[in-house]
Amino acid sequence: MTPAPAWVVRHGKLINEIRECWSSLQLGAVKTRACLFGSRLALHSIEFRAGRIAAPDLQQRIKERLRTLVMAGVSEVKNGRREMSMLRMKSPTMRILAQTILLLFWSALAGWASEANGPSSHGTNIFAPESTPAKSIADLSVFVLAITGIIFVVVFTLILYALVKFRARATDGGREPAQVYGSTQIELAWTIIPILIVVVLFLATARVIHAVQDAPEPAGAVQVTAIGHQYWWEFRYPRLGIVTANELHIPVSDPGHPTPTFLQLLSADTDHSFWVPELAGKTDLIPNHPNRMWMDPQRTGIFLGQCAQYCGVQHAKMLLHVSVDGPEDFAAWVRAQQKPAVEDAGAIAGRRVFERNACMNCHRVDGTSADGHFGPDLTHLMSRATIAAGAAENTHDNLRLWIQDPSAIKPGSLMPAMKLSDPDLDAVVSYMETLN
Amino acid sequence: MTAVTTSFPNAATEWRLPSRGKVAMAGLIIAESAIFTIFVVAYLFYLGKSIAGPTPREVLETPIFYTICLLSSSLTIHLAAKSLERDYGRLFLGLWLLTIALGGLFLYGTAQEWHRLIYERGLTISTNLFGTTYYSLVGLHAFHVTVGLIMLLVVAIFGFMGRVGVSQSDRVAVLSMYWHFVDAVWVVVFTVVYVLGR
Amino acid sequence: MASDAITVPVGQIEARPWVDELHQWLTTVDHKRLGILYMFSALLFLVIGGVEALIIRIQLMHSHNNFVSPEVFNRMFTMHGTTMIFFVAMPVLFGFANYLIPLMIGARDMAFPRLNAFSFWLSFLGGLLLYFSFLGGSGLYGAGNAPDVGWWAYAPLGARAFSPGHSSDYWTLSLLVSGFGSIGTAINIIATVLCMRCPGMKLSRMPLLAWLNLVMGGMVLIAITPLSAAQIMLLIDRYLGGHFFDTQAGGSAVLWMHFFWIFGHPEVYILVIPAFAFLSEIIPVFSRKPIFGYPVMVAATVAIGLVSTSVWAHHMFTIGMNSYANSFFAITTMAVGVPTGIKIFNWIGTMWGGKIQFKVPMLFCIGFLFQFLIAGLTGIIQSCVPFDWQLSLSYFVVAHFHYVIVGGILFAIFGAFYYWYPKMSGRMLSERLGKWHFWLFLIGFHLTFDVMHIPGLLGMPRRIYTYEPGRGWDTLNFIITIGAFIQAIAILVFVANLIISYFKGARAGNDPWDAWTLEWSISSPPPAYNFATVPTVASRRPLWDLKHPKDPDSRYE
Amino acid sequence: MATLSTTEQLGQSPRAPREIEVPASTAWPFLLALGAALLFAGLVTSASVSCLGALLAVAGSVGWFREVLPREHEEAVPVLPEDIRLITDRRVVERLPVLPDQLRAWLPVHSYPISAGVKGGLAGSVAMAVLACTYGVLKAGSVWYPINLLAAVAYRESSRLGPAQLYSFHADAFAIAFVLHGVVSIFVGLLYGAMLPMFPRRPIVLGGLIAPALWSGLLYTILGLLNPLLASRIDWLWFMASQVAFGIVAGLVVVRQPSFPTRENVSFVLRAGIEAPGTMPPRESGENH
Repeated sequence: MTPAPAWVVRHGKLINEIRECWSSLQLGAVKTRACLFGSRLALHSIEFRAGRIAAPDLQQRIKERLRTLVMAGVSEVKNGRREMSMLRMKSPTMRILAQTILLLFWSALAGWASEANGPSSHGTNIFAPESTPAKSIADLSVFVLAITGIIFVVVFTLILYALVKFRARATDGGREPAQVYGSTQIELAWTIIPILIVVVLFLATARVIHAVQDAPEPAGAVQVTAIGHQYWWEFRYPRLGIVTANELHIPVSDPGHPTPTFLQLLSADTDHSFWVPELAGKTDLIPNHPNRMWMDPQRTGIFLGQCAQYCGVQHAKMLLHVSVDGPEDFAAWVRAQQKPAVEDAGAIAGRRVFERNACMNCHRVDGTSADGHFGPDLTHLMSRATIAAGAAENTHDNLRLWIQDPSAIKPGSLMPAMKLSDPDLDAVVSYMETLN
Repeated sequence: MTAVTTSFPNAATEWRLPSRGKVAMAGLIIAESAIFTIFVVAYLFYLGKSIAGPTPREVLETPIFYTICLLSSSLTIHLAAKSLERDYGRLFLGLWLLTIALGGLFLYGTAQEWHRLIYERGLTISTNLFGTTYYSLVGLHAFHVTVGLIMLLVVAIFGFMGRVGVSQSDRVAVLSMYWHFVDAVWVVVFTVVYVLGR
Repeated sequence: MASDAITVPVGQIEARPWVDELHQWLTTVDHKRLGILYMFSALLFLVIGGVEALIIRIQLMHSHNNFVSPEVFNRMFTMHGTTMIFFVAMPVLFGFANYLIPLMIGARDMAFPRLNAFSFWLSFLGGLLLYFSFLGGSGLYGAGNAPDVGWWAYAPLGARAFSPGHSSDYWTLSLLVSGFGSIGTAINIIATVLCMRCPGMKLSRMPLLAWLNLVMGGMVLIAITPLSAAQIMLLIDRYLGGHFFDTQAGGSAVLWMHFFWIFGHPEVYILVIPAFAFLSEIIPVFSRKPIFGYPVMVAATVAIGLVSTSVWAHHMFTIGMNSYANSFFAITTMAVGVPTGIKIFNWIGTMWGGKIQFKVPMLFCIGFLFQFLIAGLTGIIQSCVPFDWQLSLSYFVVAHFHYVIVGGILFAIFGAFYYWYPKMSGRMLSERLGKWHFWLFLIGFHLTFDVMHIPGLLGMPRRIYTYEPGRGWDTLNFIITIGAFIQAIAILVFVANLIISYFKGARAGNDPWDAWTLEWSISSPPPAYNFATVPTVASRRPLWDLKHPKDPDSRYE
Repeated sequence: MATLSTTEQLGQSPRAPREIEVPASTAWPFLLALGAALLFAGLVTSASVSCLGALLAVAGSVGWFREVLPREHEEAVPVLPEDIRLITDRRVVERLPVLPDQLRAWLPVHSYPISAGVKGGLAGSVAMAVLACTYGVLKAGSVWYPINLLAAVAYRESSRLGPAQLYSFHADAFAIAFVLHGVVSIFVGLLYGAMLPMFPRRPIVLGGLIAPALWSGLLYTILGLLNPLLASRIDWLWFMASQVAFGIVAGLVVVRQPSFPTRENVSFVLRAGIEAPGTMPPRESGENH
């Protein structure tokens, strides 16, 4: 496979085009990669995401363009396969092997495509950093990968050379090779060279450790206290008097006037870990052991992440959602969050149900008797796009299902099934829907 | 081809290897030291971190007498092992019993202290972090003393039956290594709990 | 009586009723039989742990899969990790150590044959106790639960408050029990190597396998015991109401992490050093040269042993240690790479200028070299603390340590099976099936664990039972699952090879590989007493001296 | 083909005994292990299991005790005749061309003692420091300028120094730069000592040209990450010159050291370059020949 076949080159161009198209959508690079595989499933998920774009005509246009692009990709892959099979594989083993290689090649290409994806990415790729800590980590990573890559190539070649050059041959005629015991010189050499490499690596590492970890907190920084609970996140803004859950809103940081966000990390129960790969490395939330981390995203958008430290049954669905807002958007969001809960006369029945049942033991709604702290604060529930720590979208049906039977969405969640009668359930859901 | 009949030169005129009993006991002692190290580290780490009382300063009394008992038992067991090597059977038995008595006295001291702490001071293993770490560390040591005493007793019984002679002196020496270790650990535990910890 | 028995050829066992046979195995104190028992129990648990791995992989095959519930998934990865480390890797390595060390140093048995039996049974019963949790987990018979707190059971998840019932107790107790067994075996190995060598077998003439296992034994003594101590503390917490790891009463979750990894990191070296030992025996024989730089190999092993006791916190770079602690553990971790690199280079030096024969044992060793190289480099990558803030707890780490344990240690173990099976059974393993096994496993391995690095780079955390679609993880996970199944097929080929060759394999003779260490100087399988007369050696390769009487090694050492 | 018997070859005495005592099989260790396991299992099942376990453990201990005391219980196993073949088809062993009379070898045949590398490294470090300081005086007017720059590799405070402070003396920066320079120089000197015998004809080319070029090239690519301060102010010409000075001086010093043959496995003291009389015991010819 030394010279890349023509179809691979063509396909590469196609990838670029798809990527650009997606940049305009500001959706994840991961989609691009999904397209690469030409899978129908990916197409569905693209359509699903595109469905969430506001303007219908734009949506339609993008959809169409993507569809043609993806279809072109699929046919490219098919053509490619045909080309490959024309290489006249002699045995099925060889064919399987070739396909395996092809598959690996694709995944490598895919990894590269998403790595190179640059400014439009909102996925969880650690090579698409959007904030200073993540960027300095990515820079260091490239450096370390280069050094280890060189070591790999050198040693790999040495082994391969030894295997080929010194293989036993039929012409050896039962002779033993010369018996060499060792060589102090060369052993000294391959002790010292690694030591020097280690020194270089260490100096580079220590520099970045210090830069990220010991960064001083500027006066204008936004302070957030993030508290890990079993399977959801609580965010408190002590200076702004805001309490919210699961979806962290932070301001974008202009390099000219940096407004970084400093997080104080606490845990209410077990260990968790805060990880939004494109904004910063992960830091654990450990009971009795407050931690600190910071980020200064330089682009607006929604960044994904999730709990990285195993914390119990539903560790998988403890998703994180960081919304980086422009200065005005952030100020507006802060104002909205600081308001007390909306009192809607139409939903008074639902509010009664809420206050009569166990809901109020765990949840808090500002201005009512509900003042629990075990579950998320619901005062501005409707301002959040998802419920159950990102496990489901915040829609009427999902809310209803969640209250009725949480395990249908998130088995093992600590929210109990409320077993409400249908009218009560409807009333509570419509009450929830007023809490914006 | 012909049969080759060269044999090795006599490489080892004198081939001496360490005693496996002593090597094994040394291994066990290393392993036990690691266990004790972890407990000591936990004790030191949690010093002064208890949320509620009582604190070590309030309740602990330094067991000087019992410490002297335990440490001097190291001497007696050493002399006992030496006298067995030289085949002084009666002297061995006497010193051996003295060792048991001293060890027993130490254990009694620990029991008495625990009794006082539990019933007079209300400090149990679940009271606070100090209680947890204190009873664990001292208890772990007391457990080792107990195991040692049981083994010493077994030897004593066999001694009375006249079955412990010079031929067993290696085994007795290995046992005495264990007892020395238990004593040495007490020095550490004592320093940590009664000196540094207060 | 003696004259009757003397006519019975070695290796042929009289037909006995199976109860007799079983009694023989239960009461044996023979190091060879115990070694085989260790390997059998390891293979049994390997299959069980493998099935758990497959369940994990099926569940993760695509997003939002519902093959198993999250509870079951969590039990599976906990049990898979615990089983593979404590009841597969350690027993099989102890088994080889048990079987080979006395044969290689010219001893008739281990230093303490009965302690040996005791240690094996403790370890094995510990494993049974762990698996009994499936039946008796919550303390209520018939409604059991296996542990589900992960193989490191971080506090406070392992405390009563978050893990009610008895499932975590099973984990604690079984590791405690088998840990005592491991300590017994380690003491035995050390005493055997130091005190049972045949005349002339100075420390500087010992086969490297004996040397490396000596270091391994020493590491077990200082690494397994902190785990046992921590388990005792956890039991005190769970049964007596102690507060060691009770964060509500001021206890520290971080202390548990430290205690666990003070054990956990050296554990990796406890597993990999015997694997190094296999390579150091197999590569010279199939390269037809002595090991390159014997003293340096010993020194490097000891150095690894020493340095590896001060690197544990590199598993904890994300817990918020201060920058000095992070830097310290970064440099010590990188430093381990130096002696490890020396070993890899010395194996290359051994092959350099040799006449390499590509028999199956050697194939597995070559696989080890390549994969361990990559594993080492990804290890260096993760020792760069900031990079590790991204990689830690992600699938990249999962790929990395499977690269070490499967790509490294397991490959070495397979090589050892192919190399020493003739000695143990008197029959050769089939080369043809062996090559199938090797290539299938190699392909499956790379398909699984090469690809597994990528989801880690794309932000996929470990230990999640499901994931959202559209994160770009689906296809990769699908490929990983396919690879896992190919590996499973390869293991089946291996087991089939073990069984078929036992009955139909070619007769091995005492020295099928034209090797140089003492175990090949006695019949296969060896008689109960190993050596009719205790041998005397004058060099590191006593059989070379015998085979080349005009040019013995002893003249040069 | 010859068939050899191990009894003749490996043993001191050609006569093997007819019977050999091996430790007797015993069930007590198993019983003790079972007891101990049950003792613990009782914690998660019921107290009665623990009681049974304790009982078994005591029985096992007593049984085991009686098994080994006063004498270990052994049983005699008859010695079986073995058919042992210890021969090789590969009877010819190739020789290294450099050592036709030797079967085993340590390579290279001649080598410098380790101390030669250390000496070379120290000499080179002085040469390099002199050149670097000359540069400091000539270009920046201060000896301390290059030292402060070097210290910034590892020292946070130095990297924060303002332009004016860079030219004055800082004791801490000096200490760090001194140690750093010394340690790295010794290591590189060692490397030269190790590598030079492998390129026997042109030691100076390696030390004076190839190695500095490689080293500078490597540093050029990574300096920005390693030492941003130095990277922003470096004068590559002078930098290369100092590297070459180091290489040539170190190479010359190493080459001028006496080398010794590695044919015999030389003792550590000799390799370390300690040549006091009596440090090398004469080889015991009786043992190995």
